[in-house]
Amino acid sequence: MQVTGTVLTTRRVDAYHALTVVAPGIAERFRPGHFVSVSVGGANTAMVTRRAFYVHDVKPEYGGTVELVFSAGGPGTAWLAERRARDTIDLVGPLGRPFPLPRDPVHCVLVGSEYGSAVLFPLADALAERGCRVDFVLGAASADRVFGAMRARRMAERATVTLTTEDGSLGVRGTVSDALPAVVAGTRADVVYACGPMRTLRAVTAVAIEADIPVQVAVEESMACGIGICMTCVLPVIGDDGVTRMTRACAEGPVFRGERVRFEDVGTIPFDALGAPGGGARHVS
Amino acid sequence: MQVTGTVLTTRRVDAYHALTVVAPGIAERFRPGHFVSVSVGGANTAMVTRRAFYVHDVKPEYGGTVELVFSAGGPGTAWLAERRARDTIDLVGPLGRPFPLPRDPVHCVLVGSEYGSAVLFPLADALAERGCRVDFVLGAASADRVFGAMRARRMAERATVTLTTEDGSLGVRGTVSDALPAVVAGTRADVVYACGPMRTLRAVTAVAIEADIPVQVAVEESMACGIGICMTCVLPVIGDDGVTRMTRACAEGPVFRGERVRFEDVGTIPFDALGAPGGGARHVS
Amino acid sequence: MSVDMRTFLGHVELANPITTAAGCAASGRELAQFFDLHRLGALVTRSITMAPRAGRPTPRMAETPAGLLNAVGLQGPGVDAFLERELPWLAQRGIKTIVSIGGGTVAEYAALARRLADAPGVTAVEVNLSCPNIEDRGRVFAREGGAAAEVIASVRSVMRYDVPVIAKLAPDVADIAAVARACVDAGADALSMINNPLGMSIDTVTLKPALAAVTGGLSGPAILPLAVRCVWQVHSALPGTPIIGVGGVMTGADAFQLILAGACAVGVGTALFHDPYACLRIERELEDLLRARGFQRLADAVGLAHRPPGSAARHLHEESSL
Amino acid sequence: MSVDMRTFLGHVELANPITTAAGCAASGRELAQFFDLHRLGALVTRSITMAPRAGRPTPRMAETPAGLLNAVGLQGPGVDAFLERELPWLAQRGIKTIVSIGGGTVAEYAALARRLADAPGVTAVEVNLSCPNIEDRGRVFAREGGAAAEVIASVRSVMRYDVPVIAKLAPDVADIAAVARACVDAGADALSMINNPLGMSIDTVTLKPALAAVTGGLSGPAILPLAVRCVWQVHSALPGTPIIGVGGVMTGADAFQLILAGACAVGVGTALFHDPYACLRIERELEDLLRARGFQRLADAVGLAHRPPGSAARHLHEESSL
Ligand SMILES: Cc1cc2nc3c(=O)[nH]c(=O)nc-3n(C[C@H](O)[C@H](O)[C@H](O)COP(=O)(O)OP(=O)(O)OC[C@H]3O[C@@H](n4cnc5c(N)ncnc54)[C@H](O)[C@@H]3O)c2cc1C
Ligand SMILES: Cc1cc2nc3c(=O)[nH]c(=O)nc-3n(C[C@H](O)[C@H](O)[C@H](O)COP(=O)(O)OP(=O)(O)OC[C@H]3O[C@@H](n4cnc5c(N)ncnc54)[C@H](O)[C@@H]3O)c2cc1C
Ligand SMILES: Cc1cc2nc3c(=O)[nH]c(=O)nc-3n(C[C@H](O)[C@H](O)[C@H](O)COP(=O)(O)O)c2cc1C
Ligand SMILES: Cc1cc2nc3c(=O)[nH]c(=O)nc-3n(C[C@H](O)[C@H](O)[C@H](O)COP(=O)(O)O)c2cc1C
Ligand code: FES
Ligand code: FES
Repeated sequence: MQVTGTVLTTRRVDAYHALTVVAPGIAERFRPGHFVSVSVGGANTAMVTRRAFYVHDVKPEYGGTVELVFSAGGPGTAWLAERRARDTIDLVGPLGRPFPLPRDPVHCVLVGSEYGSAVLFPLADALAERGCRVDFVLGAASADRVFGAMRARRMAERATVTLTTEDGSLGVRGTVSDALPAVVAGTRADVVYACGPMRTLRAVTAVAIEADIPVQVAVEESMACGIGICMTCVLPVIGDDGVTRMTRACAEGPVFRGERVRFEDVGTIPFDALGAPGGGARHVS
Repeated sequence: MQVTGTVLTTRRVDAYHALTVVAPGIAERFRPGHFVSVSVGGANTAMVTRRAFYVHDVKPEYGGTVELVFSAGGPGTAWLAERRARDTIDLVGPLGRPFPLPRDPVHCVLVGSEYGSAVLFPLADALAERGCRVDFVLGAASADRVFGAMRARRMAERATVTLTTEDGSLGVRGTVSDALPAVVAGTRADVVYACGPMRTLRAVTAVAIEADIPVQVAVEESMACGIGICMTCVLPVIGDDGVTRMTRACAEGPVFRGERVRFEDVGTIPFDALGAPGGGARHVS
Repeated sequence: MSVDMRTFLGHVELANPITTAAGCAASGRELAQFFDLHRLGALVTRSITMAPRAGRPTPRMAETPAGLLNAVGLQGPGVDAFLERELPWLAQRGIKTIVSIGGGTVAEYAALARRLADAPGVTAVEVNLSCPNIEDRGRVFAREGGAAAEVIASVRSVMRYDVPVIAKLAPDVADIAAVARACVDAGADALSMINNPLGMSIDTVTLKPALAAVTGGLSGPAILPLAVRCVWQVHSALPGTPIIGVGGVMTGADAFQLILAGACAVGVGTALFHDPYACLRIERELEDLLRARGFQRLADAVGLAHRPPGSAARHLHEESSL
Repeated sequence: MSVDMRTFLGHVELANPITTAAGCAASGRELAQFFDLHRLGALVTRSITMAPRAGRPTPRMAETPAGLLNAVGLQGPGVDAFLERELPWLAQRGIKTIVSIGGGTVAEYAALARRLADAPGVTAVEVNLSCPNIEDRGRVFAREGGAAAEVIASVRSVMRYDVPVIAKLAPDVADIAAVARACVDAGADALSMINNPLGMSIDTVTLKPALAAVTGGLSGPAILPLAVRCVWQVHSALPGTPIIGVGGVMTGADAFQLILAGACAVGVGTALFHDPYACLRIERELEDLLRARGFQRLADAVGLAHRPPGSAARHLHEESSL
């Protein structure tokens, strides 16, 4: 659904901006892993596409608020970073297929890289509600880009929080996937959930496959629509029938089973994908 | 020159918005009749052209401020109307050729229609400084669109202020040009200055010609650049040599001697204009 | 007072002039989550191809000033799956459906048309001529009147007489009216324009093309003035031919421009990516504009800018800006 | 560390790659009030015609999303007045001046070239091919390779060998590389692209075309992706020919896109209307970008996106977005 939300608060969290927006309809329908798309630039802007953001937090205040966490890079996120309390922003959401939740109280490791960590907290809450044990591995290039360390520590009373930075400025030097095998082994994890850049998800998936446990990854692909109609956000994913299809990250994802995503082929059309040029199917261009 | 000016105050004046902007360089060089062009829409806007505005007032505060008075119509002026104190706006100016001032302390009638009246006040100050008598004829469609009546009354202690509205809601029912002949006769005016829509300037010029006194008009043409390089703001004006040229309102104007402007031919290329198709000159399209 | 918004493509009546643009509404189901598709004048499908197509590699999109570049590459399920799963879903619901088709040879277009000829629920066929002709070194059909006409003739000869064939034209030509005329002479019942002009963007950080496919189609508000001009020129040349105006329509006023230029229906593409409800909003805004200007029927506004009220038809140089 | 910004059009050296775009700097004096014209790579004049021209009626401009439509109609003083008053002013100051010319017949272009042949201060001649050919029912020269080539050949034959002749191309064609090749074969030393694609806007209040001339040329950021694509295609086809990239350049990054696509110089038009200092700013931004990416010479960046570092030349479908 489309909602004109009022900004309630804005704050800086290390390298990130956090925006809490009153958006009752979206908050109500939200499940962990959902994302929203935001119209940027205001009236008469030259920016025609929305920007996608994971929902970090949902609170019941004012009928329902959602919090977005983002880093200001290009012009759209820069515009969003300038929003102030009482400004309105136009949201569409909740979008995508959320994380599937286990029925049983299993052991879960949640792996987040950079702002990808943001999406893990509502997931952790939902898992905890089901009696799951939740351990965190959070990382980034540098300390100021590791998101949610404090909150993770607060949540994970009976569990562990592992932090990694590539420059060693916080926690273990290295990446989340470097640290993951030990955490999986140490916590006797039953499942891994991960969000972050594609290369992180690829490495995390490899760790989970190695440990022979399922892994759910929330991916990020350039999206022009976020609602499944533009076909720009595709990546090669293996279906239940074993066939690889160019699959929409927004509509069929953003959450996929890690081992189904052909990470090494992202950015290509694998020769054996359904409808690949030369792959049995005739092609017109 | 180009100046990033800080908005000092914003206010509503009946149907108009008034914006005072700190712009020292422009204020310093300003002469009555100058205009400025304002970049609208902010970063990443889809609006590529500046908007032109007459300078209503110049004050020495903060090194020099300029005041613009405008009606919010299209998207650019709507954006400008949303500016608040402390916002910055990007101005280029002062632009155009200002009103020529008489050397002697003559009798002047200043005629303004709608926001066109705004430009007359700095002119009136300059004329008063030279000992000229300044009478006003200010008009608009309705009372809320007559700009500057109070200020004119305050200035014109020893002179007259005539107000006109087409709906009769203030002053005399009719247009400024309807009221002008009586004022010209009554004040024994030596010169008329006018600003307003083209049809007003045409009628005012006719009155001045009839009264056999000079008239200076400040025109308004759609402008893409305001600095003489795009050639979009032209109107047919008769030169000193008697030849009609398509003349730039921004660079050669906006102030012209009324009788030199071929008002009835605005929006056309008069057949006898220099370089007119068929007018002696070969044309390529 | 409500405005009569009905419009006609040949003898097919649409309840209102606003359609989706080809390739911008996936299978229809995605948008159905947001609104009732019956409220569309018609749904135009993505361009259906014979075989399933995986499309182009990513990145497939890049934002440009007031525009969007895309290189999706006609990703789609192929005609079999379309006829099995997508079209019946639309047909069962009675949603007016214009099926877009794309091919690499004249024969492929004809074969597609044959597959559609007996399928229930095909309101009209739109022929996407912006496909490379693999028998002519990849030259796009729409860029050459002769090739475009051949495709249209072959499709027209196969389709039932009561299913209009719409030729979708591209702006990257020297004389769009000539291509349009060739298509109409070959049997096109209506025209749709414009498809995306070819554009490109280079990433100044990686120093490489922003799209994996290097070039892509430009869409969005940036191209509205090109669409208005193309519709104007073609309506001037072929005043009797119905035109679906497409390109950069974000508001009712944009749609109104295309209608005043000569379109009797208006396709909405990129706007849907920004606003899933765009078609409904635009339809409402258009109706409001028409009402405010005293129109009782949409039809009275079609092409009206060619005949300004109170003046004789104008003869103007239209070929050059210079 | 400063970047070597020099560039060459044939054997003419420009101190930096940023020029004004034809018709966007009037006589030069207007901009001289804002900055020293010597800081331009070159000043490109408006298109000079044989006779004085009054141009088109107003309104001559309309704003569009991220764009501007203009229909000025080559208003200008004619070649006599140009040679008497405008060129000497520039020549005396030693400002590198590329003179643009426009005509209605091949003979008129040739006559203009003859008038320029002996004039001092002509750095190069740019042939504006977006003029209607009055001998071919007003068809614009740039839309037909043969007509364009004829003009170029006639101008080339008249100009001194050391004055480069630049063909200015329009994007409204099916195959810009073919037109470019025809011009180069006819003797063009360099190419400039793109001139304005033809667009149109309709005023939805008056229900009439927004421009008195009905259609007009589209410029500004909206057309940058078309310009990048045209430069890319032509540089692919003719890698040895210098190209002045023009169209929608507002920032150094925009200019950098055109350079990576294959332009060795960049013209700035509409940006000047918004920012009189645009050329200087863009030059500075471009130099900063080049420096930040480790370039020591502008020349090393020209066309670089065709040869991405660390990969073999790519062979990609470029003809279609689909
Ligand atoms: C499902 C999903 C969830 C996301 N969640 C977050 C989040 O919680 N916090 C956060 O900081 N970022 C998130 N992103 C990335 C975010 O969408 C981009 O950083 C943002 O769109 C960039 O916009 P820009 O104006 O700064 O950059 P620009 O480069 O100007 O963007 C231009 C265009 O490219 C698209 N684009 C560019 N980079 C990306 C990207 N990395 N991913 C997707 N589209 C991109 C934009 O949507 C826009 O259409 C998410 C992306 C996806 C797909
Ligand atoms: C020398 C001069 C002085 C002016 N002074 C004032 C003033 O003091 N107060 C005031 O309210 N208005 C003034 N105007 C008119 C003002 O420039 C327009 O109202 C304004 O540009 C419209 O912008 P918009 O975004 O609201 O409309 P839009 O219709 O979106 O404008 C689109 C484009 O058309 C141009 N345009 C549209 N209408 C006009 C117009 N009437 N005149 C010139 N260009 C136009 C705009 O500059 C813009 O490029 C002046 C115009 C000129 C030429
Ligand atoms: C992502 C995308 C996919 C498209 N796919 C098709 C297609 O399959 N067939 C077709 O004829 N046009 C296709 N188009 C072109 C649109 O139908 C439309 O002509 C063009 O985008 C201009 O309209 P817009 O600016 O409203 O998007 C596509 C456009 C986009 C943006
Ligand atoms: C107002 C205006 C006048 C122009 N006059 C000419 C001209 O005389 N000759 C020419 O070759 N191009 C002319 N052009 C085209 C520009 O040189 C340039 O090719 C085009 O505008 C694209 O660049 P831009 O987006 O930077 O403006 C003109 C463009 C504009 C906007
Ligand atoms: S973003 Fe449009 S289909 Fe996924
Ligand atoms: S506004 Fe550009 S020349 Fe006057």
